[in-house]
Amino acid sequence: MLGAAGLALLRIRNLFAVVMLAGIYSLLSAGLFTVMDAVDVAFTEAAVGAGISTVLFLAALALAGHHENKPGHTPLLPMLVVVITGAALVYGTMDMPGFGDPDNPVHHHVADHYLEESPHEIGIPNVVTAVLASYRGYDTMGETTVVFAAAVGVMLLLAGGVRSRGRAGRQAGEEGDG
Amino acid sequence: MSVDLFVSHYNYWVVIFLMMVGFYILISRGNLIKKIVGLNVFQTSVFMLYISMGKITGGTPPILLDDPHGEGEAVGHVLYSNPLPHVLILTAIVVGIATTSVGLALAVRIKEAYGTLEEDEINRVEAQTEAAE
Amino acid sequence: MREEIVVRVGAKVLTPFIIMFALYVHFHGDYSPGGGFQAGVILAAAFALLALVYGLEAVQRVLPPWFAQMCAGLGVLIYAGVGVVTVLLGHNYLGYGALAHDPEHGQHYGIMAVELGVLVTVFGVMVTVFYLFAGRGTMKP
Amino acid sequence: MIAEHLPILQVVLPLLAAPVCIFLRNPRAAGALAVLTSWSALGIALSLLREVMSTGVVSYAIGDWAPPIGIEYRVDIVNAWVLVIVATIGAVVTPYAITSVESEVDRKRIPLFYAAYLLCLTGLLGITITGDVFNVFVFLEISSLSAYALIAMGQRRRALTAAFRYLIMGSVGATFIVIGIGLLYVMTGTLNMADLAALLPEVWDSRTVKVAYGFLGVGMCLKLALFPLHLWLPNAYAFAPSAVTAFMASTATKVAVYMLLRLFLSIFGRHFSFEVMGLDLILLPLALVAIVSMSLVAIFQVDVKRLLAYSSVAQIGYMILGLSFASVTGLTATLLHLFNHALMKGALFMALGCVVYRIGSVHIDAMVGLGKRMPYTMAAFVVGGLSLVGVPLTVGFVSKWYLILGALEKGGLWMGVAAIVLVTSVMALVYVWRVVEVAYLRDFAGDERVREAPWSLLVPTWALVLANLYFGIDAVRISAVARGAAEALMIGIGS
Amino acid sequence: MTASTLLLLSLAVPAAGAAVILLLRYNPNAREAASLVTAGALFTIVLRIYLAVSVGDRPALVLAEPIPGIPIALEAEPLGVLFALVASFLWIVTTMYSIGYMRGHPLRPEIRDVMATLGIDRDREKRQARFYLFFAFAIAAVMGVAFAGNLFTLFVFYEVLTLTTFPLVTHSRSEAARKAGRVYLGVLFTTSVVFQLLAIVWTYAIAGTLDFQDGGILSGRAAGAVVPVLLGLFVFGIGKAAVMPFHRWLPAAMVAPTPVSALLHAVAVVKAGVFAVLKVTVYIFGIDFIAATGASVWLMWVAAATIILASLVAFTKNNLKVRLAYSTVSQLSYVVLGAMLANQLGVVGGGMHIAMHAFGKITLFFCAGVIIISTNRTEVSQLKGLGRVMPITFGAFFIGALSIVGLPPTGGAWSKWFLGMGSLEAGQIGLVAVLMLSSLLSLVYLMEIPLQGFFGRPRRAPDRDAAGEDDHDHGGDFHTPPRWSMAAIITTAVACVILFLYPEPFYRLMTMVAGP
Repeated sequence: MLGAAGLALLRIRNLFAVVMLAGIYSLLSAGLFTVMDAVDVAFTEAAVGAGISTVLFLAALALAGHHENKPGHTPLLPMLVVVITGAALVYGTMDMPGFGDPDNPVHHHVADHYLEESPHEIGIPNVVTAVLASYRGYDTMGETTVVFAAAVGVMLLLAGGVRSRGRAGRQAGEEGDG
Repeated sequence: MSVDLFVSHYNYWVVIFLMMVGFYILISRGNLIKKIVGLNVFQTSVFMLYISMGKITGGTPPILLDDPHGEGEAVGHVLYSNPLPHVLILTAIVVGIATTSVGLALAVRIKEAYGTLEEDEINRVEAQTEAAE
Repeated sequence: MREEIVVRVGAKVLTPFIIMFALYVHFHGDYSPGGGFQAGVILAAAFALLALVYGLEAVQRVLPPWFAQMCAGLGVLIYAGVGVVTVLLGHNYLGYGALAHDPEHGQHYGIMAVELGVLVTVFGVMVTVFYLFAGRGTMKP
Repeated sequence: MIAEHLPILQVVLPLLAAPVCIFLRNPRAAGALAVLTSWSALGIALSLLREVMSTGVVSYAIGDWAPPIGIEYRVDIVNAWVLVIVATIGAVVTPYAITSVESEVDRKRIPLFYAAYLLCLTGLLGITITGDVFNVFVFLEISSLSAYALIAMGQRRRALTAAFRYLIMGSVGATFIVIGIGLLYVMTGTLNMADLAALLPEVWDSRTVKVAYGFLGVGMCLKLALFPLHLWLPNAYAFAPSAVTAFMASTATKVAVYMLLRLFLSIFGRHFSFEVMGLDLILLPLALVAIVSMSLVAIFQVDVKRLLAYSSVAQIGYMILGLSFASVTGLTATLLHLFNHALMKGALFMALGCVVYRIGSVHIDAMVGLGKRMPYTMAAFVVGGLSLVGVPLTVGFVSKWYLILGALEKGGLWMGVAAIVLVTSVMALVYVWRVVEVAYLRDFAGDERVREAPWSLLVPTWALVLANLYFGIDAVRISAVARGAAEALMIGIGS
Repeated sequence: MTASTLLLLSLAVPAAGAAVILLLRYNPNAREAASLVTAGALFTIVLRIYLAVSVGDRPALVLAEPIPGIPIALEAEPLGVLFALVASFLWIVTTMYSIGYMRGHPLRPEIRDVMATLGIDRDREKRQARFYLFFAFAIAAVMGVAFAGNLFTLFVFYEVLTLTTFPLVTHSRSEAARKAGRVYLGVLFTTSVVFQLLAIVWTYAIAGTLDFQDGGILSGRAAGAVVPVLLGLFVFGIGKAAVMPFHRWLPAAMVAPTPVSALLHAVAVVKAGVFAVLKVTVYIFGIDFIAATGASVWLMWVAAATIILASLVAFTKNNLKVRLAYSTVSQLSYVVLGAMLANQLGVVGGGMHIAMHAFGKITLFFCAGVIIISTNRTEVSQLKGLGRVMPITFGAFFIGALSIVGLPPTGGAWSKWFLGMGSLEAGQIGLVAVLMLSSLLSLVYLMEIPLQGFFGRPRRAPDRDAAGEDDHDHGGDFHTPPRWSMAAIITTAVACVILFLYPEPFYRLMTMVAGP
């Protein structure tokens, strides 16, 4: 189903439909996350992917129009790049430990510590929160900063009306400095 | 290719397929908004890859069932999925939406400046400006 | 302004629940999925809903843009500030153990504080971004 | 007490200052805060370098969690060196920005501008200092997002498309890096760099690690604009505001080069990189093609900023070339060129910023006769240009020296590589000299009111110009640091 | 004052002079007085260094260390002292000449036009200041080349010299000057970076040092095909030696004002080139090592070819300065040839030719400059009969030409003699023939000028009556040569003769270099 949504995204040229589909795609993936025990992630993906980003896309579309032109050039090169990248990834997964195998190295080492020690060291049952806010709290601070940076970026770009262009103001203001 | 390998890895491969669909949209489409959609799909699929890594068959979400102040003996008996990929992906999702919002803001500004969101048309306008200089 | 009375009343009724839910998500993040980020998003969504129903200007009277911007910065300051406090208390950066005599309690306080920071920033940012996108349209029809 | 927290302060200080900039709302006050912050960052970076030089690796466990459980800041001579580079440029460009930005950015946006600028600085410092691979990604995004916005602040509308292209390519790069990190994580179960370095040899044989290597490499090369993944760079540099160009050109790609070195040499190790993956054989042709083709393209540019941007891609080729030598001398050249190129490109772009400030354009026809009108600005350009060419007594020569020495040490066909390096420095002379000739050997025909740029722009510019000369004449100390860093990289992270 | 302080001063004095010139840029008299004083001071300093070196002292000094193990170091050794003596003495003379040339002439519209085409813009004092300024810097760089203590230092000052002379070459800023500047910088920079720098780094990679040492640093460390290739890289890489095919910059540089052509492009810059070739052969390779490996044989013939070809080209050139430039190309290869002979006589001959050719060629250029500003004539074919109007100038030209050809009673005879003997000793009879042929050629193309001057029939007689010594206002196209310039010409012409009678100092210095 995800695949179908993805392919539909590729084909459809009405951007409203695309955005809606992308939202659905996010919701579906959120479902998948829940299946894979990542409830926090699912929650967030639903809120962000299906919620916020859809709203943002719609707002942007309202400002920027919603029809996509037919792709002009032959998409051969992108296809090649994608096939190579995908093939490389598949090749890489060959030696990856099987899906869901509890003996994978990924589940040990650091992860063991989180699951076994966090009740004593931090004392909250949601290990994800414990890792998020404490063990890797610094990453989360970075994440907060990223969000903040995005806000600064959007403010820089969209705050105020259309900027005055050219250098009319500068020559006039030149007398003051130097 | 053994059946075993297929069974244990098909999940990854599906994810990779989705990833590549997103990547393809991103690099082949000329519409700037669609590019951003592609980027979103691409990233969401990468998240799935991560979450797949963290999944343990038969495991439960990493929310400890016992009283945290108890002995914690039960931890050994209940199989929890790996929490670390979840944390990483939480961060990544946030980063993704941040990128999306900046990208959309740029797209809006480009639309205002050029009157179009199609890469070809923008390139044409730019070529004209350059020739005029 | 919209005429659909049902929508307006509906939004009015819904908003407190959304806010409640956001707070629940925030404070219950220790025990169930959720936390500052999700709470911030939901909270912002509440205002977005109001804006859609009552119009941007009305909401901006309640929640002025400068306040949202302030929140965006403030959350970062709270988060990073917690780290500075732990440093001043002689621990490493973000070493929540410093916040109470008992390290476990310290962790609780610390997590609470930083989640608050996340909430404030995410709320502020989401509202700001929403205002900017929505406001762009009204100012430049 | 403060001394032991220096690593974290290095990053958190600008991070804290960024929101405060917004609160200030006053352009001058925000600028002053940015200057103060960037200078403190430089002070911290220098003392970190001193500490690392005398006592070895400094590790800082964030949140009191011992690595690999928590996130670790890990400063060794390599990243202390890069920190100093980034902080130096930050400290010089910020005061420059105050005047420059006023003329190029809306007054209302200036506090926001500084916030984004400080966030960018934060991100770059954070990438450099951290010892945790996922943390790299987070800070990479901080710096990238703010960089996209900063570039879009350019006066012409093409700045917007340049920023958008950078955003797309940068995000692809970042996503590739995330995939690479994920694959590494799935094989080892850790994200800590030192831990990874210790665990990876067990799983070297797996295809997964090799693919991870590839993805990290491609992602980083996108970020550092290695040919042919450089497409975002020329326009981004050409259309960004002057101060942003000067800052980004001297820091962003440098940090990406550092990450490449860190990943490939410290984490995977030289053995894996050079003997298993054949990194040197992959990078060598790419670097050479980058150097030659981009120098050639630069010669035909008419916009001087874009000319220098193409030159930057070529110069990045030099850095990668040094890496492809797979020797200490080659790496010394790379690390020295990180610093030297930051100095020269910083000076050059700042000089161009002065020109933009006065005449609003850096089209080569607009710069006719400027040698007389703006003598100090153009003199700065000449010295910076000579440094770019690699004339002795400038820093550019020092890195070129090590590059050629590295090639000759390998003997045989590498003679040809040395020759290419030398020939391309002649090409650099051609594109620099086009500008010099126009500026000095023709008569000014523009607006009579055009005169020398204000001191607030000239002083920072000349600070970098003098640094170009000083370190060109007395490079013993920086060479020693670079060589130490190169040796540390070749040994691996365990040292 | 210790000898090593003197070394530092030899660089600092011209640099300080430049600073003073910059300060006095709006006062022509003070500015030129400063130039003259600086030149005098520099010569005194070099003379004292000479005195120290001639008794076996080798003062040395480290200035800085750009790259670990490779300092910028100064050291006075006999060959360098010889070069420094020549350059610093001729600077005094050239400064005198420049004063006359650049300003000592009554200002007439048509003369101003001529001067403008020559790159002298009398209306803009700053431009003249710039001339003296870069001149002083160039001399400082020349001193750096002369006293370089290692190959790296030599390279550094070599490049500085290129850059400081670029503004002099392009002084007029005309389209021709821009083109010439491109050729100048292009050839000199390309050769020095692509070949010379490669050779230097290669040398360092082989020997681990770049210090100039008696007997060389490469013997025993390099062998096989590397040695001739490396030597070739040096010879071609030192583009200032103008070995063909990298000689194009020298005629191009003739668009510069005549004093620049005289001092820099006939003396200091080109001599810095051949000096560097000599230095490299003697102190990096060692002449015994070269002789033993036979690495230089192919280069001897390259030099020989340059000697002949450049002479032939000189024949075809009608423009006086360009003809002199090709003559210089030819003569420079004499020095290169001397170095490549790699025996005692060859090196002595080459070293002495640096000095002898310098005095001879500067005389010729001085004369050419005076002819140009006095008569507005630049082509050889226009000079018929002028010798009767300007007897001193053409007399001096005659003496200078004799010295270039290598005939007694001028200094040039000595260096040619030693070079010939060196060729014989090296067993290269063919080279002796080349030397003789080239002398013959130069005799013809140089002597044509004074002989036509004295005995030729002018196409249009200049106003002889107006040529009176103290006549300042007269018609026609002839103007009295400035006195300062004439004094300079007489000085160098006399010096050519003195050097025949008393070549002792230069000879002694060279035997210290090459062994008795």
